[in-house]
Amino acid sequence: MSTETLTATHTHQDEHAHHEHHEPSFIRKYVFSTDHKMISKQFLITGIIMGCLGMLMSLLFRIQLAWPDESFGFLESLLGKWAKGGKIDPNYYMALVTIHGTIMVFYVLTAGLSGTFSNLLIPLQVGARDMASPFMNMLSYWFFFASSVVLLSSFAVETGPASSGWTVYPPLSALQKAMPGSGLGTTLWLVAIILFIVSALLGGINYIVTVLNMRTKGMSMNRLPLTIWAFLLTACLGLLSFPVLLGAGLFLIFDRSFGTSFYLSDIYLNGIGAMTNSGGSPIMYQHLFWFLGHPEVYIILLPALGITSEVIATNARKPIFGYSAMVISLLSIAVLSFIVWGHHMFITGMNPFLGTVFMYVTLIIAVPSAVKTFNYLATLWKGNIRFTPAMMFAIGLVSFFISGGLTGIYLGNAALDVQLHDSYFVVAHFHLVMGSAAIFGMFSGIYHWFPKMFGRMMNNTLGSIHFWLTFASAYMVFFPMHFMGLAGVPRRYYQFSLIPEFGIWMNVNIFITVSAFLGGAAQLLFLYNFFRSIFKGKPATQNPWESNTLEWSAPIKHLHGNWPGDIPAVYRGPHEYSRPDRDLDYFPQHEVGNGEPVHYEAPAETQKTYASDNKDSATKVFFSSFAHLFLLKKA
Amino acid sequence: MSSSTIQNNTTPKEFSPKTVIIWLLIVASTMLFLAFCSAYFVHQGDGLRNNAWLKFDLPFEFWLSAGIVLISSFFMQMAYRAAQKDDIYKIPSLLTITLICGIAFCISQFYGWLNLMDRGLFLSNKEPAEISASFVYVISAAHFAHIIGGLILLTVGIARASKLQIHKKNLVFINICKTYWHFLGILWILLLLFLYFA
Amino acid sequence: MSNEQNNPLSGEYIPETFIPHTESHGTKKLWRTFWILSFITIIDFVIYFTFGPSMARNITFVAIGIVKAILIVGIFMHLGDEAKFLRWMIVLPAAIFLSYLAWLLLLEGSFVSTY
Amino acid sequence: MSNSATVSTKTWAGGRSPFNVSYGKLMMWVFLLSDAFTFSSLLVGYGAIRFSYSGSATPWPEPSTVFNHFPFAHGINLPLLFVSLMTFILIFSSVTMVLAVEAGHRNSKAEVAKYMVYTILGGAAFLSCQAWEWTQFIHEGGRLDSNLFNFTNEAKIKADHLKLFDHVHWELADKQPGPVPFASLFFIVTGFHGFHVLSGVVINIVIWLNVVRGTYERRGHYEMVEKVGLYWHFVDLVWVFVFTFYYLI
Repeated sequence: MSTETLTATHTHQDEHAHHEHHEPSFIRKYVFSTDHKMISKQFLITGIIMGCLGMLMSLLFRIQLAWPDESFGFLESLLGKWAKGGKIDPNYYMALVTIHGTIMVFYVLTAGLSGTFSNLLIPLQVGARDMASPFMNMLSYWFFFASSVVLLSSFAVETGPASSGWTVYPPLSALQKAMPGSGLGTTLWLVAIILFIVSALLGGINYIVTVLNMRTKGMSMNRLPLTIWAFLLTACLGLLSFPVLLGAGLFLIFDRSFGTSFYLSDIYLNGIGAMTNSGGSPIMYQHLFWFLGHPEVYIILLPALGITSEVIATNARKPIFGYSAMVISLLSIAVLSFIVWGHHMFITGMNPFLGTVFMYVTLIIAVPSAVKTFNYLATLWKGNIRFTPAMMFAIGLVSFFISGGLTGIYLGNAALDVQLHDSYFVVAHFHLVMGSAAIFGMFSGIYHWFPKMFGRMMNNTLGSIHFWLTFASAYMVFFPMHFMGLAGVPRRYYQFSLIPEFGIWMNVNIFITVSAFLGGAAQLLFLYNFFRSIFKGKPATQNPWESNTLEWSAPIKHLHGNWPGDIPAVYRGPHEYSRPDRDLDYFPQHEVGNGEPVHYEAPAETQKTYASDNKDSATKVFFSSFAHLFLLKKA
Repeated sequence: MSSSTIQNNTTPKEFSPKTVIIWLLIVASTMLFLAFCSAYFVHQGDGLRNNAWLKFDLPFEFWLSAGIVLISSFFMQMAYRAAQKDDIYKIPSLLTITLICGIAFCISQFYGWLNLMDRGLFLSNKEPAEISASFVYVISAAHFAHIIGGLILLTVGIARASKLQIHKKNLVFINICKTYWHFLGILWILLLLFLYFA
Repeated sequence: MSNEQNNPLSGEYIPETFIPHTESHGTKKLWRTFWILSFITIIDFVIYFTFGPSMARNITFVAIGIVKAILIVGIFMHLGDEAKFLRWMIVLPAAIFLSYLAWLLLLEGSFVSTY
Repeated sequence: MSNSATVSTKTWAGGRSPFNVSYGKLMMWVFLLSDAFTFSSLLVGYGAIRFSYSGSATPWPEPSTVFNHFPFAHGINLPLLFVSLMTFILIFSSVTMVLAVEAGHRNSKAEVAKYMVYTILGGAAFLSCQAWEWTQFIHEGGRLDSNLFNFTNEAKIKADHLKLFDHVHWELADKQPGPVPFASLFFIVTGFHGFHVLSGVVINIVIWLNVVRGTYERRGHYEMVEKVGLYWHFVDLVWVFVFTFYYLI
């Protein structure tokens, strides 16, 4: 750890840099690539495709909600037998809701968001040649791909995809004949999710180990960009919560296919009679599911928050306000997310004592969330703000995080939840705080790191239009839902025109659907901008946003191994913008500075304890102290 | 290992930021208990006007606890003195005795609540007059929660003292322990007197 | 410190952190752990057949199980010899979150039995 | 924000592993942590179901009345003896594994190979024991989807054939069946553990082949043995808890 060893290592790095790589074949380079940058692009493009599909599904069921009694010819030509006479089949409606949720939660906002940016940024921002295990990284993508294929293939099944909601609660999911989607569709759903869990674990192990073990020289934990902190904690969350879903899924598979009764008991079925199962409890599934499900919410949100921190600091040209407060709030959100799952289950009939526990711990989450929000605002305060599309989306995230987060405090109250549970209030809450906010974080990241990924710039004007349309339409879609929910409109209902009491909401539903189509159209703009810019965008400079972090020190053209020479060492934190002693308003982490020599700080002498000549163990001191006290022993 | 490094590296830092934090905490929890006491007065005023205020004897266990807490404060002070005099090999045992006294205090409080319950006084009562009992529960439980924090602090203190990290030149932690523990003792006695006389 | 392990691309490399020890750690400690583990397992049986089923007995079994786990993880898996942070990184999440999950789900289970 | 460009070389300052372990070993640890959560979800689910049977009309069976058989000792009541044998086998294979790791530290190829063979044999023996126990359990009436303990043989055959409702079972056996989850949880928990042992044995065989072929000798270190060793001990660790929760409590 002395100066000599540090310098001695350079030789090996140089050897590597000059080592001739023969150009890999097309398949090795683009398909079964082990390069983290390519894998991140694969994740991103798969995520975008899945996102488009998820959004299309939402538009389909929004049509049904807005005009429940009318028929549309194009639906029949689009969906065939599932929209006979131009009206979506009720079972298919449920399937659309289910798969929309699954795709958005797992495939877009988990794999698409954290998979893309963890892969792209972790090695580049911590200064590593690649992930700890590039091979496992590749497997992670291909498990994800297989999982997507299996999930989508359930649309080709005669009885339709899984349709018991994205949480696939038993008994709807455990009884093969409960509804059409409960058959093969749910089986495929479970297979897809287990493949997804494998992918998430392979990825998560890689991310954690890369961040902990492979940081470049000088990249101490308090110099990590906040993105990396967020990805690290996200990976930890996934690593500890997905296995529990695996256990829950295993029980569910056995219940479905092998006649066990973990989640089933002798419930009475209309027309069939009492079931033969005994002893299980569906609430147990909900416990196990939400032990994953709640951390999953933060798996979605934390990367978006990390990206936002980075983008806001860069584009406000200010250090992020309260770096350590940001890290601590991320940490405490991560820890708290594991102990609050039961607030999804207040009205399931679980032990009321649990409800009390969960309510209190849930409300504590408001504290770190508020810390983050205030720090974002304080960073923006008096900043020299550059309104790039990435910045606008980041500010949009803060807005959604506030407006959606506040309703979370209402829903966290067990008493209020009795009224609000399973109503459109919940839909509005989670679509704002984890749907829109996380999607905005994802867009922000795409706009910000597009030059890094593809070496070209995206069109800023189109980006701004995309932002404003999406921002407005998101609020127009989700804000009215609060009022519907407060009035008691339940979610996942197929046809509100059958319930006269809900007739007053018909116009609101039409408004929401029209806004949703507006939002959908805005995404076409994004798709055009994205795919056009990959090939025809303006070529990017090496550091287009004048950012400090390490990834911009790598060449524009992607290299296997990221940096041509040595990995740059890091001399300062990631947010040193607008330093008064500098001409430029940024100071990259790897730049040595005003010509002063690099000084390797030797490890400090270990602190001498007062009685360091004492060789006794603490236990021994502890016990002998009693002898000393009773004067049996002289010091 | 030489004495010179000790003198150079460790300077007495008795008034460290951590001490300020503990004082702030003390102020904050004093405010909490003041709030309880004023709420008590308000309710008592209402209750006495409507003849709905139950007077009852405090359980004798609470007075026992007061005695225990006095004893523990004495040992705490001894531990602090030992640290001041650099009698470092006595600190762990003295702190342990303090801790045991603290645990005994907790047990005694627990029996005090059982005593109240035996007399049919519960945390939530149907009779409006019995709100005085609820107050006794809430106030003693809030104090109990503070004691738990103190016990954790003491455990850390014992661990540090066993590693010989508490000594004449490093009194910060034991100072914190001492301040907080004495505060808890005084607080309990004051609360008890308040409940007795009010 | 070498940066070699930062470089997974360079085929065969020796991580600098894995330096083969020339001296033996000694197998005595390992065998002793084995005998302790076996002995504790026998104690399990003795307790099982001497005391009737009770909550105290169950707690004893769990406590003994935890002792066994500590022995296996600490000595066989050498977690006791790893860096302090790694030790806590592995032990703490499991200890905290799993005991919380177990606590609440067992409460839930006994609640199911009462309604 | 110091003015001098300083590169620290402290533990967490980057450029080195803060724990002094290679990334591969750290990955194994992290994986084991997550695998521990999988097993715990199964065991906690078991616990919740079992607690929901407290005070029920069909009490949870005493383990010693169910697992009281031993090979070649037909009809003799030997409670929990066989499972104790399995436990000892697993502990023994664990100690041989750690001896192989220790030999790896000394770069002693022959010893590593020898101890790994012992470990593989121990794993295989454990799996065979489990297979025998499963067979015995099924023979006695344990089924994944029902609990046919106390049933006469004809009744068992009939029930298996007809897949009858549970209350019909009662009439057939003239006895009340035990809780169904007792049997299904046994198969799933021990089955998932057995699956881990099986994969551990397969991985061990692969690594052993590499040891014998001298791959690690050429590489200069036996870290791979250490990594599979971690996995193997983890399997043992899980068994400790399965044993405690399923057989003892």
